[in-house]
Amino acid sequence: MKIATMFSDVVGSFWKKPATVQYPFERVEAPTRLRGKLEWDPEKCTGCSLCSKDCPADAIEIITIDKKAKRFVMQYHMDRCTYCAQCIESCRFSCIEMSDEQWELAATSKVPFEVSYGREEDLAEALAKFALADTVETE
Amino acid sequence: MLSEPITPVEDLLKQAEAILIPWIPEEAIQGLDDGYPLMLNYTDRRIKVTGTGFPDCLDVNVSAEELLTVIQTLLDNDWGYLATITGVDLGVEAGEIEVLYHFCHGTAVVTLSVKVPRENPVVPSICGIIPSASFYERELLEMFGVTITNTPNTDHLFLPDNWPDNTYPLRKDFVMHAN
Amino acid sequence: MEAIGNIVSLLFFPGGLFVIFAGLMYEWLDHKIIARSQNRIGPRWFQPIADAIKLLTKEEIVPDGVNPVLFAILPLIALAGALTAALYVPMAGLKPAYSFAGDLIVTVYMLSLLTLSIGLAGANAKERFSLVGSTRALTQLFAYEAPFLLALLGPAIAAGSWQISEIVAYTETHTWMMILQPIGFVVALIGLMGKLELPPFDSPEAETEIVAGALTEYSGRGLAIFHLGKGAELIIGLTLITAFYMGGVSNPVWFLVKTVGLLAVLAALQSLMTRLRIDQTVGMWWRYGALLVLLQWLIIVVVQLV
Amino acid sequence: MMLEMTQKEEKFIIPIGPQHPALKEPGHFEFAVDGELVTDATVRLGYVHRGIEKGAEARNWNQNLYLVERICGICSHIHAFTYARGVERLAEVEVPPRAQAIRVLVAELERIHSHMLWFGVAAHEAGFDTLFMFSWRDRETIMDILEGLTGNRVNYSANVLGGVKFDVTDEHRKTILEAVDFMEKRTKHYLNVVTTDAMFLQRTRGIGVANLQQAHRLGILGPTARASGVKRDVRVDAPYSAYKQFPIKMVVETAGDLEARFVVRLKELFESYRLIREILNNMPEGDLQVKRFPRRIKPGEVISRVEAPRGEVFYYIRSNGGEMPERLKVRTPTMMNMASVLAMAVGHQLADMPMLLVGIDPCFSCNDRGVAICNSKGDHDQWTWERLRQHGIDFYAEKV
Repeated sequence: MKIATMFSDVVGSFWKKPATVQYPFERVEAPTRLRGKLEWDPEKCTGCSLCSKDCPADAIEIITIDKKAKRFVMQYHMDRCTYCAQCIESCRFSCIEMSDEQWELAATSKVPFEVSYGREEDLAEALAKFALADTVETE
Repeated sequence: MLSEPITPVEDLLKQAEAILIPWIPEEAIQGLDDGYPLMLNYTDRRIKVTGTGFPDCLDVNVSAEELLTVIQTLLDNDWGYLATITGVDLGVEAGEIEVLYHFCHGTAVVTLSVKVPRENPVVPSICGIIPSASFYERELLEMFGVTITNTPNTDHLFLPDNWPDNTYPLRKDFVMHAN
Repeated sequence: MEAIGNIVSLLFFPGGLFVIFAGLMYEWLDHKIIARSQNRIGPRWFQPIADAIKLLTKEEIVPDGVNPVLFAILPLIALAGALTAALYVPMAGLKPAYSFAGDLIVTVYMLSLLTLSIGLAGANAKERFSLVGSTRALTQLFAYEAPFLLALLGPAIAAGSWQISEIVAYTETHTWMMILQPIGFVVALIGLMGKLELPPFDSPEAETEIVAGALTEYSGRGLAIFHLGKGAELIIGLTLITAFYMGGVSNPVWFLVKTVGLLAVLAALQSLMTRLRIDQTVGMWWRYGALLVLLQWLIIVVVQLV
Repeated sequence: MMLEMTQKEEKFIIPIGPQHPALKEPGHFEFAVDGELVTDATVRLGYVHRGIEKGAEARNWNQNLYLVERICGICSHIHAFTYARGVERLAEVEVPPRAQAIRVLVAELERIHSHMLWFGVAAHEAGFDTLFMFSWRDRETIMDILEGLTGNRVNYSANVLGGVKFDVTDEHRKTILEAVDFMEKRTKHYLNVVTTDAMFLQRTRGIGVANLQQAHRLGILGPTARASGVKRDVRVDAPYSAYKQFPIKMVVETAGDLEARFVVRLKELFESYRLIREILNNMPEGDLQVKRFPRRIKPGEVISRVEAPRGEVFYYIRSNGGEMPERLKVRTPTMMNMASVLAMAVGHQLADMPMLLVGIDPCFSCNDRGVAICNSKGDHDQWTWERLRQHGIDFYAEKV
């Protein structure tokens, strides 16, 4: 039976750097394997839609413009994404990647969370056909 | 503290079979060299090797009336502990609800399966033998609507108090709407 | 002229604004030291002020079933008690604004008004956590009050006066009382922790059991005023103990150094202890606290007779 | 006021939860007290019931892996592990040994972070915030490792059906070994604190005792049961996955009080450290995943049992040959341990209640799994997002 068993920790920590950081002013770097915002490469895609089928959160839509010409547009609902990376596993042609830099994803409206990927001309066509969200990000 | 050596799963299952022998149909045991039913490929549903034939499971079909006796026999012989009670709705066509009582002992699992009609599902409460089964029985009651005779507590466990009567979410005819 | 002087001493210094502001600063220091001893950064200096301002601007909700007059007036009584007490102590190392024979007793009881008000505020509410909290606060009050008062009377006996200014004049010119009366010092210090409901004596407001104890129903202004009162009590308690036991407070610099040093000790004690249950707190005070103080008194009496 | 209440209701009931500082997750407890003494206790669960068991019947095998991962926010890997193991057995797929080892490695890292988290919370409930802060600071080293290894701090999504997603590189191996050394040193220190600190022992020793007989009767599981002398640990009784090659020792205490629960969990950490070192030093070579995992699984049923940080997790999975499971039953350890709290509470001080509650390491999300949103009119459809949104808009429009 002792008292003050944490004494050495308490005294010692005055000489140590604090374990906490003041977040918005000071950032801890994210690891390289971090799963952030999804990125899609339209060049390799064959339109098999396995990513969309296996997505547990219904976050991916593959819109076919011309199947023979391999013209597809991906609509990515970032607000639904759970960042589980199953789409990367399901994709047999490795057209999906997840950024390790874009992870501070917060906004006051839902608009920035509707992301469309694709070649420029495909996007324009898809926009005309399916009335996609207003903000469109191009590759 | 060193752990004791693991009893081989065959031995555990043989013990279970020895205990449960009155409930295993004779045709299942006949024609076996060592009287070890697991070696047989069953077509009889009264005793079955689980689906793909995992060598660590023994399933025995019992009737609702026999259930308490079987469980008492298992416990009297000190075989395992109740892991959980699972309800499975076999669908409107089959018209049955299967209630599974899983007992674990080391690597082996014995499952007692009770099939009750969907219209009037009734099983006896096992709380008299295993008091901790009360939570499982409450869950079974609210999710499948299986009437459990003599269970000490029939209050809702998970569902809200204002949940409509006669609506059992885990039955197959309870449809969830997708977005 | 005298009227103006009175108003200044009541509203600004040493009562009123100064005590409130200093109390908030000491509270920040307390939080900061604890944070650093737990290897955290801790709050920035304006945090307690920001908290107080936020609470003061918030809408105050008066719950159903309470006596609204009592609900509104109790925080004021608590703060008024603490601010009145500030008038009789050598705040910031300067002479007390008012002084009369026996003002030590009045000061100590002014300080108890805070706990009494908190207890009443809890009993006034219908809420269960408040009721349990107020029961505990009052139980604890009866436990530490006697030993704490007796511990403060130790130096008074040595000085032969019950007037704070005279005791301080005595302690300034003699050896530090904490060396002459170590038991009294320890009891007074722990008594102050009990009075301020700091860990390990925070069971009246143990958040993991009874949310915020007696003050659960308070929000906005009432809570802010109670909070300010506690800050004021912290600084008054520190001043009294440094003045009595640590060789007096002859000027503002010494005052600052000694009180901050004492606060650091308090913070270290807080961070090393586990919260006691209320039965353990009461048992400890009556079994050890009271007995130790009586022992100290016995020693004082024997020494003085010899 | 107080007299009035006690006369009217006879019992003075202290409600704890659904929102209460002692509970980090929602659950509702009612303690009837006489002064400070608890005379009766009841519990109401289901506040985080999300319909996962039903939801699993409408998702395919792959999607369910991430659904079950979200059963619990702390032991997420364990649920995915149990599910994946069950489905792989059902599909008769052999997982490569390296993948098995990595799964167990992550599971043990998760056990460390879960036990440290519990340790901090328990210290906080006892009112010892310094211990809380330090144990959580040390827990961060494990969180950082998990983040570096898998990419996420929680919900690592390390598993896929038929293997794991990532490899453990030499660099990871080095950082993990360093962190494990540091943690071992710290754990020794904490074990010393909880077994010798007089102030802390006042709150733990002899409090909430459940002896062996009671433990059996109440069906307690996991470390809580092992603190009462129940020798039951799935990792030892029925070694699964890589635990066959890397066996583990069971930690059992007999006192059955809160102190024993602290000691069991902390001693288990030493076993985890040893196992992690062993795995890292003898990592089997090979693939990380099987080439192809079937999308449809032939009919059958399987039972999968895994030892989570809180006790045995039990999965019953039934397939009807389709892309989706026919039935997925999850039994989490908290469910059984919850009943033990109620039994242990009676006769203790109110101040001990948070400690007792936390002593079993409750996980309400694990416990409540669930169903659909309902309204009182008897309309039991699940609300769509649209409907929910419209409801919100109408609600506020009415208010203004």
